[in-house]
This record gives sequence, C-alpha cells and structure tokens, in this order.
Amino acid sequence: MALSKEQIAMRIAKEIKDNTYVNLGIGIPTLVANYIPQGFNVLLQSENGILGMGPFPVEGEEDPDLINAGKQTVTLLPGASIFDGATSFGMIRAQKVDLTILGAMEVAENGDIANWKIPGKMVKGMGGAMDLVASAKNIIVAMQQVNKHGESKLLKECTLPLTGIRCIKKIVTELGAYEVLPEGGFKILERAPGVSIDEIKNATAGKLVIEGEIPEMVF
Amino acid sequence: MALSKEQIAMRIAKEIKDNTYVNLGIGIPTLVANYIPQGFNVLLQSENGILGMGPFPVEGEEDPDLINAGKQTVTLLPGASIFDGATSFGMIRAQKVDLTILGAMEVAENGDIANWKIPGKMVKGMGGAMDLVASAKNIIVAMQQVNKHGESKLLKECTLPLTGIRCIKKIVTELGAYEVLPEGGFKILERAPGVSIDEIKNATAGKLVIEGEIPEMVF
Amino acid sequence: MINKAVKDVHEALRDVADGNTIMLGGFGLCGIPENCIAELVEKNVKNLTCISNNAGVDDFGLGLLLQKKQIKKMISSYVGENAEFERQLLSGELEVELIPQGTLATRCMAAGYGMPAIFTPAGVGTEVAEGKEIRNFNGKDYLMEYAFDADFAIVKAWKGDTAGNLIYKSTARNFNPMMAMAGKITVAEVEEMVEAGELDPDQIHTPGIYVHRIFQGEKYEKRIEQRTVRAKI
Amino acid sequence: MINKAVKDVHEALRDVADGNTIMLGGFGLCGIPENCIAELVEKNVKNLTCISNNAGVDDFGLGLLLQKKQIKKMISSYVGENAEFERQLLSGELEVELIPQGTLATRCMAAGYGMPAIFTPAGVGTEVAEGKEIRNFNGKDYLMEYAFDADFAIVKAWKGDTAGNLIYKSTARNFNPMMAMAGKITVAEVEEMVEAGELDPDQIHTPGIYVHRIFQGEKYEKRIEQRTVRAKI
Repeated sequence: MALSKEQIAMRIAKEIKDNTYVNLGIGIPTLVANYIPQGFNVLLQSENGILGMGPFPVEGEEDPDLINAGKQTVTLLPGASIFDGATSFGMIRAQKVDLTILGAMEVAENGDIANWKIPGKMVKGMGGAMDLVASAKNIIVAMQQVNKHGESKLLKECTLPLTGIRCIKKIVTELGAYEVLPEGGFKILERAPGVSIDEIKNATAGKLVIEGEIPEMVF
Repeated sequence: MALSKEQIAMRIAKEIKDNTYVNLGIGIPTLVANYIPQGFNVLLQSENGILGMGPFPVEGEEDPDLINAGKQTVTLLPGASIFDGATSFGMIRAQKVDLTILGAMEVAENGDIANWKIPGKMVKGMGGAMDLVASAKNIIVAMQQVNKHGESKLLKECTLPLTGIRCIKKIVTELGAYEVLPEGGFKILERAPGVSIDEIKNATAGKLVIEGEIPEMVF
Repeated sequence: MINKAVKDVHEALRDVADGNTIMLGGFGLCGIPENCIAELVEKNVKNLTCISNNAGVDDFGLGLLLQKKQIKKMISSYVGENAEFERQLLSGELEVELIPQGTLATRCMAAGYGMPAIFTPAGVGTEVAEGKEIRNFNGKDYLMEYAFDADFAIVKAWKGDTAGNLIYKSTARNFNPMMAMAGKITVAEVEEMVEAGELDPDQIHTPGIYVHRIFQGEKYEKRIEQRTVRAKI
Repeated sequence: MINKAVKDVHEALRDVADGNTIMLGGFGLCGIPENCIAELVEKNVKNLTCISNNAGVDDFGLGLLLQKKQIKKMISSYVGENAEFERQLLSGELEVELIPQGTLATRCMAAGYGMPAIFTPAGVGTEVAEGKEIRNFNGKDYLMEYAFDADFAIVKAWKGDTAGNLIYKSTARNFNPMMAMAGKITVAEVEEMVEAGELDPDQIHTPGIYVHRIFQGEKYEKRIEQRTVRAKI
C-alpha cells in the first residue's frame, strides 16, 4: 500500500545520521523532525537564521520574533544560535549543513529538480530552495511519485523550470525509495509495503534501475 | 620654521569635520587624535575592529584584550562597538569611514603613495594600508617632506613599491600643506610659519602648483 | 559619539521620494519596520522599487504599500501570501524579480562590505542564470551576482542607541543586519532606544557607522503569520 | 545538541600533521590561541603553512613555532616584530606571502561563506596585483582574490559552550570569527567553557556548526605587546 505522508517522513528520517545538521523544507520534510531517532543529536537549521530549532511552542508561549523559514512559530533548543540571513546561506554554501530534505514537483533521472514554478500559474518564488539545492552535499527529496493526473514525477527530463541541476541524491515517495545514480537513473532501494515493482514501473517515466531483490520498507 | 610632528598633527586635525568617522594610521597620524577640536563628534575607527576608540587607559586599567591596530592598549568611548576584521575592512571598502590619515615614504604628483616596502630592507608588510588607500574616499598623508639624505619625498613618480595609486588627496609636511590636483601636481595650500616658497620648491621634486599668495599656517 | 537619533518616523523618512529603491528588513512579517511602512503609506510615495525577502500579506507589511499601488517593482525571493499582489502582477501593474533567498541576502551583504559582486552556485542551470556570467571554480559553476544599490535601507531592531548601534532579537534579525549595512541612507526603527554607552560593545550586531537615522517606534503589532503550537504534555 | 567538547588540547590537535595549512586567529598577541600554539610546539609538526595576520614576537605567539623552524610559509599582512623571523626570511629558510589585511580577512570570510573568490580594490596598481585578475566595476578596478583553503583553523574565544558556540571579548575577536568559519577542521580554545544552553543564542558570534572541537584552555598569559597608558588626571 502506498505510504502516507507521515510514513514518507518516517522513511526519510532513517537517512539521518547522528551528530548532523539538517535543513528541512516545507511540507512533508517538516514532518521528518517528528521521527528523528531518539537519542540522536541532530540540529535543525532554518535558513531564516536558526541552528537548533525546537518544536512548536505550547499555546501562549508563541514569540512573534521567533519563527522558522515556513514562518511558523517555533522554539529553540539548548545550544541553539541565531544569525542573519547572509550567515545562514553562507553556512549552506560552505556545506556546513550535512543534509537537506525538501519537496519537489519533478525530479529527472540525472538529479535535476523542479519545485518552484509552474508556467501560467502564480509564481510564489523559490525562497531558499535554489541556494539549498545548489550547495547541499546531500539532498533527499520527499514527494508524491505521481501527480493528480496520474502522471509520473520521476522523469527523464524535467518539464517545469528547474530549481537546480544534478543535485538530488535520494528520493522517497509513496511507492518507494530511490537513489539517483551518478550516471543517471532512479535505482530502486526499497518498495513501500505491498507495492509491486510493476506499480513502481508504471509510476516512473524516467530510467528505472532494478538490481536484485528489492526489499519492502519496514516501519 | 619647519613644523614639529605635533604641529603637523595639529594642522591635519583642522581637516577633520564634525560628525565623521576617521581612521588614524601609526606614527604622526596617531597624534592627530589629541587635536580634534573640542566639541567635535569624531569617532575613531581602528581596523582591528573598533569604532569609538578612546584614549590610552590609565595605568592599571590596561586590558590585553583591548588594543588598537598599532597593538597599543586603548579604551572605548560610550557608543563604541567591536567587530571582526572582515566587517572592519568591509566598512572601509564600503567607504563608511570618512577620512583616513596615514604616513608615507613617498607621494607622487598623481596621488600615488608608497609607504610599505624598501627593496633590500626587511619588509614588515602592508598591514591594512593597501586596503585603506584603495578604498577611502578621503586620504590625508602626514609625512616629512625630505628624507634624511635631504631628498624630496614629493615626487613626479614614486620610486618605491606602491601601496596604492591615485588616491592621496592632501598632504601635510613639516614645510606646508598641499592638495594633490586631479590633473596632477602638488598645489600649495599653506606654508609652515616662516617657511618660504623657495624652501618648499627646493624640497619638492614633483610638479609644484603655486597660485596667488600662499598663506602661512596659523596655530 | 555621533548622534543619529531623530525625533520620529516623519523625520527619519523625510526625503524618501517617488521612484526610490528601498530595502526593507524582515522575513515574512517577522522583524519588519512597521512604523516606517506605515509612514511610507502615509507619505504616499509612488513608483518604489522594494528589495525585501517577502511582500507582506494583504493587510500588513508591504501589502499595505501594494494596496495603495505605491510599488512599481518588487525584488524578493518569495511572495504571494497576498491576493492583491497576485492581481497586480497578473494585470501587469507590478513588476517582480524573483531571486534566490541566499542571493538576496548576499547581494545586500556585498553592498555593505564594498564588494561589487559575489559568486554563488544558486540558480546555475535555471532561468535565474539567464544573461548572467557563469564562472567555474574548482570544478563547480557559480553565477556572478552584483551588489545591490539602494537609496534607502529601512530596518527594524530590538534595541538601539543614539549612536546608531543596533541589537536584534531572535529571528527578527533575518535580513536586517545586511540591509542596515547596504543603504545609501539607512533608517533604523527600534523597540527600545537607549543612550550611547548602555549597550555592550561586544554584543552590537550593527555598528552605528552604518545607521544614518534611528528612532523608537511607537508601537509594534508583531503579527504572527503562521501560529503553530503543540499540545501541552 | 552535538557535543564538540574534547578533553584537552592534545585531543583537539591530535591529527595535525607535517605540511598542514593552519589558520590562526589573533591580532598581534591579542586573542591568539595560546594553548594550541604551545601544543603545536610540543608536537613539533613541521613544514606548516600558517595563515595569520601577524607572526608573533620572538618568544611568544607564532614566534615560538618560528624558533623551532616548524613554519615553512607564513601568509600574513604584517610581520617582523621578530628577529628570528627576519633571520629565517633573509636566509631563505622561511617563505613569506604578504597580503593586505582586509584581503586576508575577506579571503577567510569567503571560505566560511562558500564564496570561491571575492573582489577587493586593495593592491590594485601594486605588486600585490601581479598575476591576478583585475576587473572593473562601475569605473573602479578590483582584484579577484580566492578563498583560503586551510586544513585547520585554530581560534581563541572568551566563552564557548559544548555545542561549539563562541563568544569573543573585545578586540580579541579580530580574525577569529572568520577563521572559525573557514577551517576544514576548526579547533576553538576558550577561557571559559559552559554547558549548551547557557549562552544567549542572540549573542553568539560563531555558531557551533563551524566548530569541530572545543576545549577550555589551561591558562592565558595574554601578553601585551605595546603597553600604552595615559596619566591619571
């Protein structure tokens, strides 16, 4: 059965290593924070200027001066620091942030990503996404594998305006987990429980690489 | 009579305007701080990271963590701020510092300056001088007009390795005060008390521009 | 001490003129110069180019200037929590230049540091790169992006002193420090104004040399855009 | 919280090796990492390239490394309060690259900000410009200067916490923050180490993400290079 958004987040959380700094995008990536393994020391970076972002505040303790990059009220954990936007993107460019997790509209088999603009529709802007994908050393995409018209979003080439090129390393969708191969192609790492290889094939427009037995995800 | 170092500093202090930020180099320029007109709001910048540098501390109150660019113990005035070296030279490059006063070995009639290196002698380095002369919007040089061999240091062209090009606006020496003309040449503004135009001519190797009556400095 | 204090917001923005380019600090509605925005609305200056990470919401922040059609062009990284913005954009009344957030931040910083241009990989291979110089360093492509050139930078800080020194609070810092460094004229509004000498020199985020005018804002609404809370356990 | 605390200076510098490039914070003898310098002497690592604004004095600061001929090359803006330095330089034992102080600071900053190169007017028309790319922006010439690439950055702060966050005191800040951002491995020694959470997040000069190892120094001599005082009035 296809994964829920929560399960996509749970699966991605397994990719997070202890003692790392992680930037989480808006949407499913935000949920990942809830599934970081207990005991792991993971500091969340928010590109508006936080290292060590904590959970949402309890009601009544919201601070309008303390928000994350999604403009949500948040808290700080012990050891947190605050800095300006130039420093924030400086540390992103300098690859001090170990992992970036973000959503996508399309990913191509060469690692290109499109997630900011649909021609003909109101464009809200790329925010920090272009900086993140151009700089991060490790990027995982959380996304639905097919759009509402049933079309695959894992493509040979992106059709939408690009956010960044040759940058995506892994993808987790409702159907499976994939590695983007350096030479191109989506290599299936795991299937969602009960999802067949054929279902995945049908939902993948780009080159799919199937090697050996593909295990099911275990939650 | 030729000016003393103190008098050179006094004369330069007259060039300082109220409500300005000033960077003073080592040597005679440092003395200028003592002659800033009473009541003037002048903040001294020290390129190691101070705005609002105060006088030397009284004995027993020296703080090894608080020094100026000459590595001397100093104090801070109310309203001072401390910053890192990148910010310090950032504000210098961005021309936030109104006036730079520094010493020189040679100045050329086109405004070139040499003040950091004598070939064949131990070179200590340019420190912040190249940054200051390349960036400052207004630079005044405090120097002796002739070297110990009696040779002029106001030249047609500098003979020593340059610190910066076409950047010096004014010069005050023991003999006079000069403006460096945009088209080239040292225009005499004032003579030291009792110093004749001939004495100045003899001490100037570059093009000297004499227009009208040259007043004596008044102290 | 050079006194940067002005009486009020009117004096602080006395010479803002039609057609000016203005940087405004803030991220979403957090850390925005509320009093100055209200004054710009009051002054009704027109044809402004605004450099600001966001464009406010319909009835707050830069949305207030949009409502009165005072903005000719927005340079932002993310806009459109804002119906009026969308309407003006689609009708062609408003010009928008969308640039990556880090590029926006760094182009402000470049201005403040006297660096005419910087290199960033953000946007390489995308439409953001169109017409821009691309340069390879150590096997990686970078775009050359230019320092901003703004007539005014308008920022909001938590505390400030009469010498113009500023301290920001929490994530209300965001774009404010870089913009404070970058304006030909920088105007700072603060929640609390103190005398020069009361702030710890080691803890000043923006040295007063960058700030031309400073005043204490009358009140701050500090609207929250996304109020998110968790259950008390 | 990611724990950056190490037991002592030995652990902090355990893998510094012959031939490494090391940035060292400090301006003159102010804000230098005294404990780490002593340990480098003790370890007797050789052929170091040291990026540091100054080279210490004969018997303190980097002078201690010079005495033992551990330094192959110095990259500095101002040297030579130091007879041994001069001797080694003139005899050809020591290589020295002198660069403008602002260029030094900004090349560190560039590394920390992930910018491969920056533009500065410092040195245009001088021998510093030799072999460098010159570029004109808005009628003014700038040199393109590259970000530093250092194996280690060794900095000294006043307070630090176990998460690696640093706060500097007064002008002992100097080059330390930029260098802290710029090392492949950044080692920080502090006068006072506190638990994560004890420092105000708004007042941290160097966020812990840049710092790989931190320890509390055993003692600080804090030698004064130019003791200047005024008469009590």
